Amino acid sequence: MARVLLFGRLADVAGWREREVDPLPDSLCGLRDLLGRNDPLLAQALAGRGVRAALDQALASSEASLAGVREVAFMPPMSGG
Amino acid sequence: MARVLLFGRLADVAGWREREVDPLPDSLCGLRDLLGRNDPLLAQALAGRGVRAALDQALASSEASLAGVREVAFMPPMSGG
Amino acid sequence: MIRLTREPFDPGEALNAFCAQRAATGAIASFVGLARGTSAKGPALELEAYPGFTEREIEGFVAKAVERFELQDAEVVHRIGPIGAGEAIVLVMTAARHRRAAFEACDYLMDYLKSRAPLWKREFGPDGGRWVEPTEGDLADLTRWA
Amino acid sequence: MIRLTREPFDPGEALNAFCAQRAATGAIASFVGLARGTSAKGPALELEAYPGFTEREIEGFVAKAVERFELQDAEVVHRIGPIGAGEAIVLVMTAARHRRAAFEACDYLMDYLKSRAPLWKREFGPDGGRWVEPTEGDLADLTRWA
Repeated sequence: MARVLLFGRLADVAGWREREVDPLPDSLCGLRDLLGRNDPLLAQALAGRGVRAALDQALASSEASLAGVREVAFMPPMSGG
Repeated sequence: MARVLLFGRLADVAGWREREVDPLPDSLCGLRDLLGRNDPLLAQALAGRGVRAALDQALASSEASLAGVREVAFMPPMSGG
Repeated sequence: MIRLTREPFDPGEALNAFCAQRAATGAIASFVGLARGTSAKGPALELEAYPGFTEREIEGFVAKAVERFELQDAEVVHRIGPIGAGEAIVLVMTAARHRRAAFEACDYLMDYLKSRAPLWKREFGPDGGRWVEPTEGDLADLTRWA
Repeated sequence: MIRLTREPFDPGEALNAFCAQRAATGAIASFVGLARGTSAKGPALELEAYPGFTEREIEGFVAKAVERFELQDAEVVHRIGPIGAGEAIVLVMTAARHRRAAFEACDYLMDYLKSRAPLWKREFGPDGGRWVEPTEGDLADLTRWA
């Protein structure tokens, strides 16, 4: 089980910002597929250019394993300042 | 007659900052020569690299005429900030 | 070196504190980003952070800037949450022995914050909110430091 | 746009005043030059100006920077007379719609003040006073804007 967080535009598209996912798929790809299964707009947004993921608050590649992970964050392109 | 001003290092070398000169020579060159006549160190300093002159508070070339000028300033290389 | 705040902050007060007691510092560069005016009522924009992660990522980047530009110090203050028109969004300050390093590091940190720091900005206009993404210009700016 | 002062000034207060009421401004860059520590007693340095001429020359240069970088505003505060260690010597602030112009104009104005503004700086060390002239680096900096 893990907490999934969406930020910025992704949360607006999904209509939620935080959700428990149980059981957690084995990989980040699998989690993306699961989250987008009933929400084609979110699926599209998660596949968008510049979307990055963090696993337990560390940036991860899209092929990363989710074994033992407690928190997954999906982050659209960043813009501060 | 005109007021002659020296700034920065030039005033230190000359031992004065301000002096009335009467009669005023015709040209800036002539004034330089006059000021340096009895003060070889000032003569050398006035001929130094980067020394500029202002006539009545406007930057002037070294050949400028002094006709009608009331204030002449000699300025060594500038450094603010 | 990094402070996120939901409340308005005072850039001048922060600058004076940063300037204080620096016997070896000659140069302090700083940058203030202000929320531009808007025709809509309410906040001009809103910034979202990923609490914990955002601070650590920025902190790590500030440390990289300190090393790269041999800074004596650097500090970032960043608003999060809703921000009114005219209010300061961000303040970056860099201290160095000479001005070139201070300027370049401040510029570098702003380029980073604009397109690489985990912050998400929504601007409110007459037509509602719009999430801002780094512009082509912001991305081109980043390549200056590669 | 230019203020010469014999008294210490407060950079933070000046920055806040400069930031106030700018609905169209997104970016404010600034630079503070501080007098470095010295082992001698008394002031760390002393700045001489040519009253009237100095203000007009700097004012003219600030106007050039405003035009060249399409600034919304720019301001220079410069100390003259004796200055103690740790005190602010100069503050330059530039306001623009975007950060690149604000940064570049601030950098440009500082390069100018270091080697082209009618000011003469004497630093006091253990061996007494020494008139400062622009370094090779200062002159090289100037060529960046030619």
